Amino acid sequence: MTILIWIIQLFFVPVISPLIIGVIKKIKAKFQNRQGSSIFQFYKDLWKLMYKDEVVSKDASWIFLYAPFIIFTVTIAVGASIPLFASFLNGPTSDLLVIVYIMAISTFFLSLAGMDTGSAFGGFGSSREMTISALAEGGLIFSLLTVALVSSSTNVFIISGINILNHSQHLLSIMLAFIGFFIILLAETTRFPFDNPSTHLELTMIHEAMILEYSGKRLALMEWASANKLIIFIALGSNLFFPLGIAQNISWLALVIGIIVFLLKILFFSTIIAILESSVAKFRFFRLPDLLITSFILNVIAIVLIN
Amino acid sequence: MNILFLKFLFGVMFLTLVFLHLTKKNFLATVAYSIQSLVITIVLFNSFLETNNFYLLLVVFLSLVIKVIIAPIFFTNLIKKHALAFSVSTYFSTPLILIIISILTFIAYSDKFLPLTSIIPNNQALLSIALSVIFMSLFLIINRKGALSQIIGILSLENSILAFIIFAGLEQSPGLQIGVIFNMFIWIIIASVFISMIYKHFGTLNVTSMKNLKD
Amino acid sequence: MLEIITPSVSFFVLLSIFFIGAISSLIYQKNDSIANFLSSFFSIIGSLCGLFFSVSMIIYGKNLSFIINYPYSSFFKISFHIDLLSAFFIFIISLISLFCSIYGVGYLKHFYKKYSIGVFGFFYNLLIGSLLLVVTASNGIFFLIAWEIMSISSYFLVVYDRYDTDNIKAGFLYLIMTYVGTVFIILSFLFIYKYIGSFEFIDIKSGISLIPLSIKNNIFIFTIIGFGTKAGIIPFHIWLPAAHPAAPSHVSALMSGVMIKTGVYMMIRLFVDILQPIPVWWGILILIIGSISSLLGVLYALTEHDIKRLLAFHSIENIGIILLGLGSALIFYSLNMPELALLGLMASLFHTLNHAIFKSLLFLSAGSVINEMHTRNIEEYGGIIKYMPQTAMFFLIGSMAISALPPFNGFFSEWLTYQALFQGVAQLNLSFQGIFIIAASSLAFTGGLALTCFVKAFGIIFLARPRSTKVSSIKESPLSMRIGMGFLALMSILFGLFSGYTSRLLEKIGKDLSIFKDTNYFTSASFYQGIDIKNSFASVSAPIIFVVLIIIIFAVIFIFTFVINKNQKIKIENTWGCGLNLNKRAEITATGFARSIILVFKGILKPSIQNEVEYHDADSRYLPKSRVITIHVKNIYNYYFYQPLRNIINIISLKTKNIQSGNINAYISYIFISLIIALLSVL
Amino acid sequence: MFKLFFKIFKTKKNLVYLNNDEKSDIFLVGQEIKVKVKKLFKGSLAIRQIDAGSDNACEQELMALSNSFYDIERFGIHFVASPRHADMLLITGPVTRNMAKAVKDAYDATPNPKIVVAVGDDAISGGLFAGSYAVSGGVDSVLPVNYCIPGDPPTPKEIIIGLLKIINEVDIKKSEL
Repeated sequence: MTILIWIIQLFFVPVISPLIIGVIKKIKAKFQNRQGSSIFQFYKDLWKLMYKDEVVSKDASWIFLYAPFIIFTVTIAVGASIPLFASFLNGPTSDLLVIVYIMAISTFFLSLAGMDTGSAFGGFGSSREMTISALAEGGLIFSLLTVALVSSSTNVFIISGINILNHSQHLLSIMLAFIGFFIILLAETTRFPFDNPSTHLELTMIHEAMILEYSGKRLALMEWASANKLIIFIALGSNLFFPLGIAQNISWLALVIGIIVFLLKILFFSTIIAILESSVAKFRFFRLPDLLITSFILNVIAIVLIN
Repeated sequence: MNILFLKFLFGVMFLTLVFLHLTKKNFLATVAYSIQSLVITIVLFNSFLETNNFYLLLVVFLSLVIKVIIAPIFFTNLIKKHALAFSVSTYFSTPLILIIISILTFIAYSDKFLPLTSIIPNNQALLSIALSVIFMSLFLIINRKGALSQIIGILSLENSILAFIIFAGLEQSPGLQIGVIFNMFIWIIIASVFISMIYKHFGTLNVTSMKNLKD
Repeated sequence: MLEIITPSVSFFVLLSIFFIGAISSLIYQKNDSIANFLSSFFSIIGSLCGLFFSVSMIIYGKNLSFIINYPYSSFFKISFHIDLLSAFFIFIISLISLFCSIYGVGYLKHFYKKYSIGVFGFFYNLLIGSLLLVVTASNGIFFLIAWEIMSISSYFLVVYDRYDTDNIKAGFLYLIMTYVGTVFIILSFLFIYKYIGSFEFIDIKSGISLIPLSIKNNIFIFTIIGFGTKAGIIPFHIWLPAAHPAAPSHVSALMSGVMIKTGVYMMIRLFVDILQPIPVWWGILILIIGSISSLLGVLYALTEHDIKRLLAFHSIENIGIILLGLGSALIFYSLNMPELALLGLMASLFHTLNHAIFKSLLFLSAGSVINEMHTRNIEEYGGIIKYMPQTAMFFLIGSMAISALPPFNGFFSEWLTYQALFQGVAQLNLSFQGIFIIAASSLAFTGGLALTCFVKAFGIIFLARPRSTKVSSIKESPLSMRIGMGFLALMSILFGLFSGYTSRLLEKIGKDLSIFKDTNYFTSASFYQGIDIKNSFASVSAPIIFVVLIIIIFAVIFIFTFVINKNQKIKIENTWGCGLNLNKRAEITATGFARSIILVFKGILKPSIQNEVEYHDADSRYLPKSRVITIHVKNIYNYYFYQPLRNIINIISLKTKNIQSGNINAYISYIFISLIIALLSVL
Repeated sequence: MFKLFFKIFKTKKNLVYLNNDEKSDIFLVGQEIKVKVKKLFKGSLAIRQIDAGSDNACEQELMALSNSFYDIERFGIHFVASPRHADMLLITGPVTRNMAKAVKDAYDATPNPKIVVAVGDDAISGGLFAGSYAVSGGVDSVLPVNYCIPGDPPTPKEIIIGLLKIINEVDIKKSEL
């Protein structure tokens, strides 16, 4: 029984993430009064890319070739060790810091791969990506720390198990931490105020610039990994800060409810992101650090407010 | 011998030093120095008579031979060889020298130095004279411009220290004797080498011309 | 079998090996290859014995102290006291010197004709010998002598490559700063001696109550300044980025991996062991120093584009992290929470070991790159991974370990430090919580910035296209250098995997200290080699993470290369540059990479950007031929602290200079006056 | 900002009134394209538009393709940022001598099952600028062109219909293999 649940947990993130990208694109299209592509379009893109040949630049080294696999693995590993719909699949890799630093591996290899082909866009993309992720890491660790301190354990499953919302006196600090976390979510998955995912202007890209050089299967892996990363952050955001409806025990009913509630949460988050992307303009690069520092300060205030 | 005679001897030393301060001629300075070292040998001989310690006799004999005889001869032929007869000049004018000498003796005799001079109560006076003689010889070195008279100043300082030590009750200690003999030799050798070298380099023994020692 | 190793005679055998090595390589100075062979042979054997000695000491948990009493003087006794803490440091010293000596065999070959290898061997073995003495001495004076030997021998190693003038300048700066530090250490020992009357560490420890608190605070300030200069904490760090790059690579690896740890060792020995009932503010000060050094260290590293200076600044950053652990331990102990103090101490010791390993790995691999490229400026590197694949692999492992990425050892020591700081934030009241939050935030930001810095370093050096023609002529580093680096990389993976076991040993070392005699463990070992914090606050297990990552990577590679679209063809083309012909100017440079971070932190770094433009013909300034932009970061320490200090000293010394009037009479009058004054004052 | 959203959702879709058949046959053609794209390109066709020295007329039309009226995204076609990600290269404008190498590079940089389409008369045969010293003639003087969409510039509708014909041709050719 638990093996089945483990399999669902393992494959849940990679299967659902393209759906979310499709949903976000659909909502954005609706905002632009367009019908927009179907929500399963991203699946088709990935499928098509799998069957295309690849063009690799002659300056690239083995890092460029194996980075997509490493990054995709990291997202799968993290996806398997965070609470999605059940909070009893406790594993040793589900410690707060382990998750943050494993995600750091994916950023590390992503920016290395960006620099590897020696094109100006890749270099600048990775430089900006590293700047943002360096500043975002402080806020990320501190926002997760707030929740960890409220539920006095840094294990992500235990946090999602304890229903922290009923500790009413911590409500304010959890809210502050969530706002801080949401800013970091937008920063880490390079969504709107930080970087425009659907831009064609190479100079403004951050995330896209690094995967400009990829084609065929490797490009599919990279796109898929960034979609997984979005799901992971949404899962962390929703299940750690609002852990209602998560299956506490191994009963089919609880699991089904858990999955449905999780899908609703994901839908809710993606609508927020889509609304944000249609209403806010992309910030100038040097205004981003102020945004990240405010998120960090919010988290610090949240921690101080706990006791 | 009795204290009175020793006091007379020390008075002679005191006078030789005063004379050294005042003389203009190097030759007279060397003569004064030999008198002084003669006094010291007599004092040493006197303490030998009291303690008849054989080494003391050796010291007396050596100091007699070197300090009283060889050193002055050596200095005089130095003077002759380099015609240094008149080159004795001082920083301060003579009245000022006398004032300073009196201040120094006053300090030596002041009760501030009582604990030092009354190590051995009965020859307290002797020790205070010796102390004043030390200070005056130090001042002599400072005052003189001529290298030769400075050397004489140093040697007289050494004599006065010797006098002070003897009366501070240390004449028996072997360390004193060896020390005395040893520094005599050293000083004589160094002095001679030093002077000839200076002379070769500067052509004159006048200290003020050695300005480029500074840097 | 281990029993026979532990008695004191084996320690002397260990020391004598190094000294024999030193002297023998001096004797055979004439012939370079014999000298090289001798010096590295003895240092390898010596460090091997050191390893056996320290491992047996730690496993058997025996303390060892013996005194050779020197007849004449009362206070100078050659006395050793090796408890588990010094055995741990002997382990680090011998581990790193083993691999550095193996590396050195190959590295010294390119010094053969230029300098005498015998002299190098002499000072190299002397340095390792004196390092062993420093961590085992238990008499103040004997310790200072060993400290001096260490400083001097490392000075001669720094200025070994003497044809390059700024090495001499760096060595000179290093010498001055070490002696300023030693002055403060001597001052603190004198203060102790004044109140306790003996230099023996054991007597000091027993008679500690004699020292009044105000004096103890002075001692603390002096020791912080003294050992801080050697450890390289922020205000006294200016010698470190100058001296380490000047030394030959395996010496700078030894220096930054091990020698700055002697400062940390003495801080632990003094604050945790000897001066024990200490006020709280000591721990707070160390914590603040730790967070400042770690944050500023990594920021300055980002602005560097000389590879060895970059690594030297990272040593400062990691020393900051070690001090974070130590500071939290001191605070916890003075707020009588001994378990948490043990956790903090364990974290700092583990990070000392890890930093020694991956920092020397980084220095060695950087050294072998410099050995081929003959320049330290990373702007001229690029694309070296295609010419030196294994060195690139080792540098990658080193940089992943230093930026604390999970499967490697750096992560687990930083994880422990985080747990110590989180416990501080969780359990202390508001004022201490604030300090711990500052420390934890500086650690978090340091982690992020270190990652950025090493992406820059690795990317600019090894990836993309060569930026200068020299790159095409380089070849892989010789075998002995690769063995040295390979073992260090293996060590960094092993200590990552067996972090559970090593933290057990570190706990045993911690409990050996007198203050932790009765504390129970705060961390316990979970069955698969993991580390669990008490009441399941947190747990991590290295092998599981490693296994999970490996399995998934192979699964993903298998699925995506063999299952889907097996016969996919890969075409090799040149990089897509929107139609521009991409030459080396299109690649990003180290300055370009770090520019955005520098502008974000311009308040602290105060960058000054100049760009020189060279025109085709000077008068019509329309056609620029080339434009060079250099970002220069003002060294605020020199500018605001050391420069004014130097000016004041100059002014004073100029004034006192005219005492030297060159006139003998004047000098004698000075003697005379001082004699009079002395007599008057005495009687 | 909310006033804007409120306005979007309030207005009826067919504000720009066109005779129904205009909009409907775009929709019909679109559906056919969608079916074919699903069949041939597994549901997603990535287009990289290269401006080989065009007078921006064709660019405007291609831009219009992704506005809310024509909206080719709903048929599974989307524009991408780099030739590496693309299946089809839409080349507009007569290939000037400076751009010849750039277009060649873009062609090499595109992964293999790729289609080259010349859009607009300039691209097909150099159009007005044929024979000038700066122009090296149509795209076929540089690359092997598979298809072309005539028109100076072709209206978005003509481009969509052209795309449909191209895909049909590809389908026929593929079924012959």
